[in-house]
Amino acid sequence: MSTNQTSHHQMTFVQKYIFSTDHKVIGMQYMITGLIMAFLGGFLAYGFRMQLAFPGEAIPLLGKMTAGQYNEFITMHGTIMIFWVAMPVLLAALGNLLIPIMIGADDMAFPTLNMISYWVFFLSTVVLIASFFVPGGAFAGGWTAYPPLSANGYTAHGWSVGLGGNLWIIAVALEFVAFLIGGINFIVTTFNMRAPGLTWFRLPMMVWMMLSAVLIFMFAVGPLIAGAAMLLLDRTVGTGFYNPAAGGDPILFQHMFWFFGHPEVYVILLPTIGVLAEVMTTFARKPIFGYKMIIYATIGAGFLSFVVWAHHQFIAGIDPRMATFFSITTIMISIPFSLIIFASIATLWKSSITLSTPMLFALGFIGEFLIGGVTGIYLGSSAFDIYVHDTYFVIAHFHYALIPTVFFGGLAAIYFWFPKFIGRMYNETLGKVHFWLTTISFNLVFFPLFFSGMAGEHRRIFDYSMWKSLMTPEIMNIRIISTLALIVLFLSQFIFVFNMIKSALSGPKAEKNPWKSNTLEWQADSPPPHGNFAQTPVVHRGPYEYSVPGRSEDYWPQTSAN
Amino acid sequence: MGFLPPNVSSFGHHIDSLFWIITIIVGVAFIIAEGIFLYFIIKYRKKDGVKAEYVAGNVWSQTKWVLIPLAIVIALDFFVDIKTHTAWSEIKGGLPQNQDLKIRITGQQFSWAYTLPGADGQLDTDDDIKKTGELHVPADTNIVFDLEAKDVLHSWFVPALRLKQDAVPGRTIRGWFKVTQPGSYEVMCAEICGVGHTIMKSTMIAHSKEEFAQWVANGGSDTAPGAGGADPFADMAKNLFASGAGDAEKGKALVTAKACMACHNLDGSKTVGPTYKGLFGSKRTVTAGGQDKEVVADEAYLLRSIYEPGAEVVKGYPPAMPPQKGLVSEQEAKDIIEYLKTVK
Amino acid sequence: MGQTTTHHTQNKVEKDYHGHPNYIKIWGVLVGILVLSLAVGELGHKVLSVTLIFGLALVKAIMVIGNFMHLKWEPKLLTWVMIFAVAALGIFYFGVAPDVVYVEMKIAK
Amino acid sequence: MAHTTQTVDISEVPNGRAAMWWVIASEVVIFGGLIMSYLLFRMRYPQWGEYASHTSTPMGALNTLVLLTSSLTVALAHKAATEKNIAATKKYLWFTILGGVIFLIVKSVEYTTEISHGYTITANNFWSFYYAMTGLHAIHVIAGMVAMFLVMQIDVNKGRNLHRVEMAGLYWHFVDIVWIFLFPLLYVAK
Repeated sequence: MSTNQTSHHQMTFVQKYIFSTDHKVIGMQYMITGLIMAFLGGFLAYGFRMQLAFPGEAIPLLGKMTAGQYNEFITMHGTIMIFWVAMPVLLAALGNLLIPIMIGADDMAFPTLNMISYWVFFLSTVVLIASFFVPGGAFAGGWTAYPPLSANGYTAHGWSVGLGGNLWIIAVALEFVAFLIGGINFIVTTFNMRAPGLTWFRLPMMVWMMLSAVLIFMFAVGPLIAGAAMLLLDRTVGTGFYNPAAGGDPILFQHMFWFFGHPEVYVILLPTIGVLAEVMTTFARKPIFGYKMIIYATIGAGFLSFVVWAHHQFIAGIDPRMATFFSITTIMISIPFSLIIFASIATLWKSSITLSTPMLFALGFIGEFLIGGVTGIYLGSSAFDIYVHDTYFVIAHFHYALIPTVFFGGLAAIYFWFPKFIGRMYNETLGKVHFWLTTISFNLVFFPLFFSGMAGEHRRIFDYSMWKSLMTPEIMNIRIISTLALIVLFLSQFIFVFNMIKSALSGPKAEKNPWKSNTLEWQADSPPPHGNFAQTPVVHRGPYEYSVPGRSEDYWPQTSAN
Repeated sequence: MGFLPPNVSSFGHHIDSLFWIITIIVGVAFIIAEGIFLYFIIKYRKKDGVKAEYVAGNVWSQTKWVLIPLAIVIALDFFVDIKTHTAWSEIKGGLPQNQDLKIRITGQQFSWAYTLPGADGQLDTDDDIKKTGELHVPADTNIVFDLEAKDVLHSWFVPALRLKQDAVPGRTIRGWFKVTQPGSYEVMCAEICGVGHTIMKSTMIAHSKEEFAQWVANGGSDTAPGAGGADPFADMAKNLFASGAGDAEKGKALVTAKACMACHNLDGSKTVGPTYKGLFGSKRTVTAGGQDKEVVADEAYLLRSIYEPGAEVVKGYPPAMPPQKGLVSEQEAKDIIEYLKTVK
Repeated sequence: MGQTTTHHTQNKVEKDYHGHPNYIKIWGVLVGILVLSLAVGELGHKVLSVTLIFGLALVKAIMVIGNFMHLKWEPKLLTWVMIFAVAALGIFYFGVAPDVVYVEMKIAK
Repeated sequence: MAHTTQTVDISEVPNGRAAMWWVIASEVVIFGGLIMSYLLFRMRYPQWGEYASHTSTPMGALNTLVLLTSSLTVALAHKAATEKNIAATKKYLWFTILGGVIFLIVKSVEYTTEISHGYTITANNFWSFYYAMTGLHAIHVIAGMVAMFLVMQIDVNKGRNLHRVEMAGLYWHFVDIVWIFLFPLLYVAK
């Protein structure tokens, strides 16, 4: 382990901010990279939605879009939003910012390794963005990269053709390496560096969820790294792992991808459930409903998420008997998550709610995620999936599951911990304006897509004018409404950026515990110094002792002795 | 929910009824959950002097309020599972006993090719009817298809039949359907298959049984063979270009807008489709009805290759171009041909 | 404000010192198993020899993990982690086998 | 005001070793992905048995012996490290690196003979898997050797951080175990 902390000399700017090994600075670096990539991903969505709403016309800022560009935009939109926004912001940024300070440690178990993990991630971001400007453009085979299309249809040509695709695979592989290193850091820190008295069942829900998310990611990503290596060999060296003519099998990659893909969406969801528990209990002044029940449900869902993956492939040519098995496991895995959502709703019973911005976003998450979860039952049923697979119904479903998780959950976390890590209060009214604009426009973008999906609008089509059944006035109007609402959604994020920057520079100073919350990070100064706590805190009780009968104050910090 | 297209498939009712069952169950559960959720938010807003109650939810008297609704959700889920199983096993589980007609569907980059058994009713005999972009089927008969793909993944999707099945290179996936109503229904490709994924359209035309038998007897065309007389495209070319030249500029834009460039090229290289370079007026060897012949690429030839590409296929190229009837208007075809004249 | 943090694993006497098994003896056993699995390879009966060889390979692996890597003296959790890693691979294998192993190939002309 | 934050080590496994076990767990799943895909195809195509007959079992067996011996020497290095015997630790570490070098030499001899017979990575899918698996394993052998060399130069020479010898040892044992499974898969199952 690096021992430079012991000789605490005055660190230069580069050491303090660029190559810092402080978990808070690394968390901030992940957060900023993730948010910038969110705007890039959002801009790509603006691009292809304009093409869908006004086919063939020149798009402001982008000009006329060709079919190849369209495929490139949708592939990169999917890749960026999942791998370069959801995972860095929810997993790496919140993990790095919160885990050490929430368990009373001064830093991660391996600070230098933590810094390396960010810079490997930064390198992968550079490689991904470079793949846009490479001859032949970025990868255009869908973010799921199914061979043989992702292997250029096995027409042999070397590195030059499809360089964008090769860079895409290298960028995603580098990103997996970064999150594996980061993940190991999180696990060892949570196991070994908890403050005295902080037993497993006194840990805040955030730390539990972060730990299980990282564990699920680690065990699920293995086969896909092997699959990506085989795909890269297919594309460059000319091997035939997925080439049916050479005896390979395209279905193998689909299994490898979704064996990782489905646990991946739970890796993204779990940190948000952690944020939900922290934010809701603080603003409802009430303990989380069924702390242990939620933890056991999460562990159960973690194991179940490994036997669910083929519901993405019901009609992709897998054995119909397997589809029945996976349809049953898919319906079963909705049980632990409905339990978690029911428990969070039950937390509001007999509570005293203050609707500040983080609470609004957390409640917004529950309200919207219910729609995402509920439409999952349609898709989990294999028979109905025959009709709606690869249509806009699927797109609407997974956006209702992912956007509440990443945007509402992520923004709830950012607003909630902003006073702690920046040391200044954000502007409450701007926050509320941002919430209501985001919620309304988000629903306007995606709810209509359920209907166009039901009408049979299939996915990843550049121009629907060839299908009369999909060019009816209602469906055309749906596309236009959805695109205009997307523009409103995209622009309203700038209110958030303005609010964050203005408050960070000139917002009122934030006190140590503005929300009167119990967990450890609220006992440190804001912003917490390097090393977090002057004295290692000693923990006396669980994190959610709110409104304990017989106490004057309605909160009871974990560290206070009486 | 008026967006579901009218169902013309024998097993379509399974999917529609399944849709309604899930909507009712899930809709009620959703409204109750969202209702309670909003009610709690409104009722338990912070009031001065009122403290929240310490409910940790770790005793049965409290957790039953969550576990019992959960048990109900589980029971309803498994009810949906049973209904799903019956529908799935009928549609995908196996093939019907009496398989009246066996066809082959081949997905290839950027069009669907259909092989129907000719009059002898046997596939892979020389009287097979091969059509690109148009599938003619009889109504009220169990049609069993062998679905395969030549190059990349495709997905044969007919919304009206409530049927979708991915075509995977290297496999022959067997499936069946029965059209209950004659008519013309759109077929789509639902799996991204490259630049031309957009134009991979084809149409399924369901005839009544007698009409289909007549169609097969005619060797796969509506009119009896040999009755064609004068070449229909020659007359179309004559009167189209009688009123003067088309607009080459508009033609240039149309060639990208209609995604022709997904397969063809302007620089003479070998792509999925033949090059446009020096096309107009040049000699081309084509195979039509099995024999090769030499043709001059004049306006009639270009019109035929736009509207009926399967009739004369340039030697060495797959019959992969989807017919553009109803997608490219005659005026647009005229502008495109005008532009092609300028590509040297 | 000076901040000295001692990383507790740095200069800590090997608290969990639990002795070292006789490595040479274990190495001898491992080489023995290797020779045995080679000998089994010459056996005529194909299925028996393959299962025996993989069995012996598994025994070798367990011995290396147990003795050389001291998993025997680590907390039970680490053993369960390793078992779950292998179980996840098993789930992957049996989930994919019906699609890859039992499907005959037919290349479309 | 200087003070020490004595973070109590809750679980019995200290940080370094715990992290190395998690690295091994993730590597097991990565190598496992490749091995499982290979197994799937082995089950599907019986003729791969005939392709596999062209791999030379004696070379594979020699490599297994070399890696088992190097596992022994790295375990002895760890034992010497716990007894703070710097000289013995260095001696055994050099033996282990030597074992790695021998392994790579035998591997390259094998590769050249196979390629000369025309069994290149694009010959057929068996050979693609063969080169992918043994190639990835060889890269991990090199990484292990580099790690041991760095541990020796940075720490052992200066007599500090001796527990890092055990980390490098754990990684080396893992690389040996992967070979223990690769050997029967590629060389013996004819």
